[in-house]
Amino acid sequence: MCLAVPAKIIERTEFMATVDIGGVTRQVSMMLLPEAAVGDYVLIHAGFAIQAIDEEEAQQTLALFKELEQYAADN
Amino acid sequence: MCLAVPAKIIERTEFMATVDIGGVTRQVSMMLLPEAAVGDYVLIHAGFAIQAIDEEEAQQTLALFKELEQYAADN
Amino acid sequence: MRLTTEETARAARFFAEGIHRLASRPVRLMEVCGTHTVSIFRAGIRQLLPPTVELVSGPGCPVCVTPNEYLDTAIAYSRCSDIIITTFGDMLKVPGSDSSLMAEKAKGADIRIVYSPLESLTIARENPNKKIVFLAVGFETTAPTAAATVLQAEQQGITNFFVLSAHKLVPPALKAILAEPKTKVDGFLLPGHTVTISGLEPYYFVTQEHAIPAVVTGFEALDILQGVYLLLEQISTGKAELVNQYRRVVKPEGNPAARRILDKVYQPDNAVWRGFGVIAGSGLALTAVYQRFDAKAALPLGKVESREPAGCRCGEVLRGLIMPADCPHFGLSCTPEQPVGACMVSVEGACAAWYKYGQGRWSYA
Amino acid sequence: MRLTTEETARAARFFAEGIHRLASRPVRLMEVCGTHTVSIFRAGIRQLLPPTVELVSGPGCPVCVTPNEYLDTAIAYSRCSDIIITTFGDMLKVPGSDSSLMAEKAKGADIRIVYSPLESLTIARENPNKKIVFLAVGFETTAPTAAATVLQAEQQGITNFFVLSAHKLVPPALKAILAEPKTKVDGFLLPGHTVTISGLEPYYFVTQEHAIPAVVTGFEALDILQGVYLLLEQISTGKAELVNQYRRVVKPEGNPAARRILDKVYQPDNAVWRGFGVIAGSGLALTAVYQRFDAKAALPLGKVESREPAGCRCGEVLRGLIMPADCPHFGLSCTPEQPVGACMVSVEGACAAWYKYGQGRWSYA
Amino acid sequence: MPPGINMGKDGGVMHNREERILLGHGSGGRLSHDLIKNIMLPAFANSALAELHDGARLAIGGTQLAFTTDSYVVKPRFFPGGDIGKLAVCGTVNDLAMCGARPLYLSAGFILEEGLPVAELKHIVASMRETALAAGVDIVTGDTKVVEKGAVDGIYINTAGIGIMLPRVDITAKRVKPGQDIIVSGPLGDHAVAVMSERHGLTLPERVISDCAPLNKLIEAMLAEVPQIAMLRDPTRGGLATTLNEIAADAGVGMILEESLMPVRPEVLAVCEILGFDPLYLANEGKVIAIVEKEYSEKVLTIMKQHEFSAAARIIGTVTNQAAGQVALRTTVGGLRLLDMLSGEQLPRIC
Amino acid sequence: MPPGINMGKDGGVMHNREERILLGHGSGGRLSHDLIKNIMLPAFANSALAELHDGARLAIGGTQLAFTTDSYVVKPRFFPGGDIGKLAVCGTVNDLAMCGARPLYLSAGFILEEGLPVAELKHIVASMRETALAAGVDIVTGDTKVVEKGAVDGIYINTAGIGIMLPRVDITAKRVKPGQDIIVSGPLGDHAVAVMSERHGLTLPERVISDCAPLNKLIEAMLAEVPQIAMLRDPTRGGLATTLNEIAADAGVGMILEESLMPVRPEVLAVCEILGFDPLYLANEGKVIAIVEKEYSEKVLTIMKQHEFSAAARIIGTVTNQAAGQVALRTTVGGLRLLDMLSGEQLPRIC
Ligand code: SF4
Ligand code: SF4
Ligand SMILES: [Mg+2]
Ligand SMILES: [Mg+2]
Ligand SMILES: [Mg+2]
Ligand SMILES: [Mg+2]
Ligand SMILES: [Mg+2]
Ligand SMILES: [Mg+2]
Ligand SMILES: [Mg+2]
Ligand SMILES: [Mg+2]
Ligand SMILES: [Mg+2]
Ligand SMILES: [Mg+2]
Repeated sequence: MCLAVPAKIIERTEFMATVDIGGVTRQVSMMLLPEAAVGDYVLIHAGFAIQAIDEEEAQQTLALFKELEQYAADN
Repeated sequence: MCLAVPAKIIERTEFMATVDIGGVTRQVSMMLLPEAAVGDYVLIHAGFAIQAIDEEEAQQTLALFKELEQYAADN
Repeated sequence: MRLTTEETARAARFFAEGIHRLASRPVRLMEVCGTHTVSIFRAGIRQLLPPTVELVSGPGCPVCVTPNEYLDTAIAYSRCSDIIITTFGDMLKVPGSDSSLMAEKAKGADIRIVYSPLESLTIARENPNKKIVFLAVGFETTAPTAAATVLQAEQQGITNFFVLSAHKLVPPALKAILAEPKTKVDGFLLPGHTVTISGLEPYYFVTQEHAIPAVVTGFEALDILQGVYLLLEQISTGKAELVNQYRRVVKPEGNPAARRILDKVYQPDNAVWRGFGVIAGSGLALTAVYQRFDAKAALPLGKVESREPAGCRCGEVLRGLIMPADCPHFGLSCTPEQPVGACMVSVEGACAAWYKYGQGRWSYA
Repeated sequence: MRLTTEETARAARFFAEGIHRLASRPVRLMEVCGTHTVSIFRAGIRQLLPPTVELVSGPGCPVCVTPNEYLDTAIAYSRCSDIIITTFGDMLKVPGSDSSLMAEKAKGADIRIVYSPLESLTIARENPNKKIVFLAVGFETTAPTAAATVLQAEQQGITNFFVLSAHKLVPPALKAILAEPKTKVDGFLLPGHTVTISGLEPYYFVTQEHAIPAVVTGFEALDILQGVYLLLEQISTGKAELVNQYRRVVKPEGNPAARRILDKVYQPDNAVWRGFGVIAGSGLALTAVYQRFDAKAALPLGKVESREPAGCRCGEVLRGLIMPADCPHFGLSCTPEQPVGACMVSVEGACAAWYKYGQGRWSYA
Repeated sequence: MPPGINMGKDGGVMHNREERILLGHGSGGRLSHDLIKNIMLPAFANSALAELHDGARLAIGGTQLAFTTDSYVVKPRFFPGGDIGKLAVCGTVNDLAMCGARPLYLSAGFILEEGLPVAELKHIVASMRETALAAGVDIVTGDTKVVEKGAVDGIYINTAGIGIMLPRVDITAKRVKPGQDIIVSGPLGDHAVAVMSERHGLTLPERVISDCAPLNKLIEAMLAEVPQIAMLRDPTRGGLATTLNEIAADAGVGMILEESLMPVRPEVLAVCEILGFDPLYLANEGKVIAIVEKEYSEKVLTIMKQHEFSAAARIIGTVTNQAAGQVALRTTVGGLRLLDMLSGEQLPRIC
Repeated sequence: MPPGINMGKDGGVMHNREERILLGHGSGGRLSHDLIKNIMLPAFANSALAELHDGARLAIGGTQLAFTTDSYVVKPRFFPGGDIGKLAVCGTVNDLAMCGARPLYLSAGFILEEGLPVAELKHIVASMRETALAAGVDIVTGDTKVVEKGAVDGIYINTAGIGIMLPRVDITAKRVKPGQDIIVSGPLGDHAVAVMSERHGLTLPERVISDCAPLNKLIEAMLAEVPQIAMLRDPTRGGLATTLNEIAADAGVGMILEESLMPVRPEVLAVCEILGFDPLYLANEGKVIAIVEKEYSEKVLTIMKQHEFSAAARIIGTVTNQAAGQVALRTTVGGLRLLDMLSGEQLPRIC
């Protein structure tokens, strides 16, 4: 339905940003996400940043998966 | 200056003719030589018939060359 | 921080075991989104589930639900010598009534694949004597990118850029599915990326009006396994709540900035969905102010004759009423190389995914 | 009736022997026409002549006498994306001030080689959005074909066909040659094909005003040998008459129908000849009625900067003042692959013919 | 039959009623195979061609030879890690090596577009020279055609190659048997990503370049030590998945690969996620798949790891006796998925 | 140095300051030679290539082989007397035969334009099959690439070929010596005229068709009876005149041809007169030039006249010890003219 990939903003102008996606860089439009700043993680779709990624939530999800993994390993 | 080849008219409409040039046929414009008829020999240049070839003169030239040839052979 | 392969495998095992434990009675879960369909197959998630848990694909493949009339119109435009079509790669192979964009391209049509709609504007500037028609397909996630592109075109004074809109909205389609008496769905994996834009609000009707549990889900294998797990948890406890599994991306309010741009350029419209017919308010049309960017208005075509492929059961597949393998064409007279319906061509098409990833062909050891 | 090879050889021998007999003192004969130049080399006629008979090339190579300014204008048109150039193949390789049509074609210019100017009209019809500029070069023989094409364009209502005229007339150039004190010509082989159109009348000044014998000559090897023979006959008897060797084609009155068409479309104009400068009344310009087909008037260009190649002695070659091998560039810094002047590129160019057919390189056994 | 749909059997392709060649016919996937099977094989019927190897194995006057050809049409013609000239030598050298031959001689056929800068041609020819030197082959015969502006896109190169078969080896799909290990020489997809990234506005870090390399010396070292190697193939167009499908079909075996062992660089994965591609279908130009009895695989890996072009070689799966002709991938989360042949080309997509 | 003129030494071409490839670089004439001499030979330096024969002569494992390649870009791809497929087989078969080899195996590399009708491809492939059968060669390896619409003009084909050297023969320019006879197998220019006439609005009678034919059986018959033949060459691009110039230069000899003996059909002559071409520079695709000691020429002619593709074979001149590297034509009227190499391509002209 909608492929989208996480990316880190490494440079920004008013409308555009250079983002890093797993080591690959690309220019994307920031029109749909005007507030995001250099260093932020954002989701990219069709050449646009469409949402900021919540670092804390991301870490929590990972932590949860790790914990579960621990749980599975223990049982 | 001006390559031109002799051709025989094998078909004619008001403005165009099909000519035979040593076995090869082509469409040429008759605008510059409106009078020529099927069977006539004409000179072709840049896709136009530009002059009628005088068969009698042509034969005479050939005959002359043949004669000279004879003359040279005799001497 | 990243998970190692082992950590991933073990977390997956945890969810799989939990799902087995919870799946005491048969359930039918619908993954609304085609990207979920593909992820499920690519990760081989079906093999981790008990036979009681059936995953059924929904209408979330924009290419699949686009009716032939749209494709035929795009093809008709592509045949005009002064028109350049820009399109996402997704559309190329999809059959219209009697051609496809790929076949037209092979015959000489100027059709350019773009990754972003913005590339259309560069092409428009480089080809001032041509008209650029962008095939604007996609759901809530993609429509704002097309809207932003229209605003850019306006701002840059580009007058040879046009949009052929087939954008669609997911909630009205879900409503249509739920209104169908034959529908049997016990839970929804909701499409994480459309909700990223729309926010949760438009989806509460699923849990509140229909009392069916729903989980907004991400696209990694573990996201999906967790989504299934969370659905089964609700089902086994008789709950019907809207849960957000994909919190790292999906905010309850969605992306209001994107919605403002969308609302500036587009307004809701009725739209035809393949297999559904017209669904009220499920499409997007350019607003009066941006009418001049509307290909259909600005570049009128003669009547385009369209018909849907006879015998194709895409419609039922898209509505979750049958599985692809239930179609008598599947894998026989319908394959990705010789497709009958759009669902066999689109990478996200349910039939294509079932075929490519071996459902019905691969005997799992 | 055709001559056998043997008959031809023996007739040639007759003329050759006659020429040897008549050529008691050194004479310089000018073959005005480039087609004669090429025929002379291709038939190896020079080897049949005694050292006392020198053949010198004249200005009858339309490509050679066309100045760089014309080529540079054609090149400037070829660089316009909405212009298609149609041209005889002769023009392609000729260097302008710093490019050639061939180099422009390699860079992407749309340049089409035509055999007949009429093909330009087909191209014009097939490319209604383009402007077709036909490079109208050539002497009296060719100019009527371009004029007839203009009339056809008018009749067919074609509005995207234009002519860039560099047509030239032979008699004014001959007058210029004869007006030059350094000129030393004892007899003229006159160009059979231009006279085919113009008739004999415009050439009587050669014999009557300058008392130099002249023979209108055909293009077969035997025609040329006979032409030389007929000149020597006159020279040896002190005559200066206009003789028509090419009677099978050339009628005294020429082709009045062709001249009528020519006069309808073109009017005499001053023209620049490479090596000569302006020769009054030696060119052809479109008449007021057909002005709209004139590329220069209809498709104005910015100033075209032109210069002639430094060190090239084409001008003197074309006026019969030096032989190609007298030019210090000849065969060294100037070859057909790396030409300095137009005379080294045109198939009928004197320098090209001397080079290609081995003058100065081949040691005749 | 639904109206407007071509159900024709011979190479019929989607909505292609007038039956025209599509890009997919050159993708190395199923359409390519149909074209070869339905048009080329019946016409040119002979036993050497029917092997459908990377090259033909021939006996001439008592000498065992391998013979192969490829045309190179890569766009852009200069890309990170190489150019069309380097590719034209590597590709043919590698195909000969995959037959179990030592490449000796190449031909080079150039088709040039009028207007091509001579400097580019020189650069490309210099690359060919360098690569031929590195591979130890001679370019002994050639041809150059020039076509009108617009009749070709800059420069295409064909190379054909002759090699002499190495002693004691028999590289053929028929020797692929259940239980054998499947080895790949390094990360997948580098070439495809290096070639296509710029076209899609993606900038790769400098270290990510095409893997384009001549593998003949590596292969010869492997075969010198382990002549028992059953099968070799370079996973070019269509990628690993398509190549293994071909082998599985020819050998009548199944294969199971491990996703967790699949070597793919993070940048390549990123490009795939952005454009919606699958790295297992991306072209490689300096990789080899080796299939070998388990008892020899450690020895093969040891040799491979000593060689610069295969330092990251690893076992990625095994040949099975299940589901003959099919290739499966065991996923990281423990699932199993079919790895089909490529169908049409991969196109960048948003969903 | 005059402004705007490129006097550069390496492949420099007329007013081509940015040094771009011109059509003339592919004409087979002097620009082609400069390109090969200045760019290809120095890069690929090796003794087999340096021979500049129609193919390379190689020894592999004790077997004497010939190896050659050509790309075929003919337009139109269907022409009176053949098509691009027939040409692609004949051309390479003939080049092998000219080396004194028996052609055995061909490769075929197709570059197809997206949108090419499959029916055309089938027709072309069927021609290749038929011609290969007639020539007795197998097409044993191949490759198919498909490029985007507009990136190639329909279809181009490369073939490379391997042959085994015939015993007791040594076909090489170095054996061309003064006093030898120059034989040509039949009328000149048929192929070029068949291919180009339509493009110029000229209609040929049905009997005038391309001479495109595989000559290997003829050549083998000639060499079986007269292994002493010094030199063979097919006068393709650049025609008879250019081919003889190459041989004369390589052999360091002169040549004198007789215009009266030059076989040219009247229709071919007519086309030449119309367009301003010289038939001695037109391409042939089924003709051979044989150079042989006078004592053997009758025997060679006898064999040739028995063969369908050379029934009109005749002696057209002799090798001389004068003017080394140059070729002259004694004209019908008794003059002598230099036959230079082709310079650039021949373009239709009006003067
Ligand atoms: S298998 Fe083919 S025909 Fe059947 S529903 Fe799917 S797309 Fe339609
Ligand atoms: S040889 Fe060259 S430089 Fe000299 S006159 Fe002739 S064209 Fe000019
Ligand atoms: Mg291979
Ligand atoms: Mg190959
Ligand atoms: Mg290969
Ligand atoms: Mg060649
Ligand atoms: Mg091009
Ligand atoms: Mg040859
Ligand atoms: Mg060859
Ligand atoms: Mg050849
Ligand atoms: Mg190949
Ligand atoms: Mg094309």
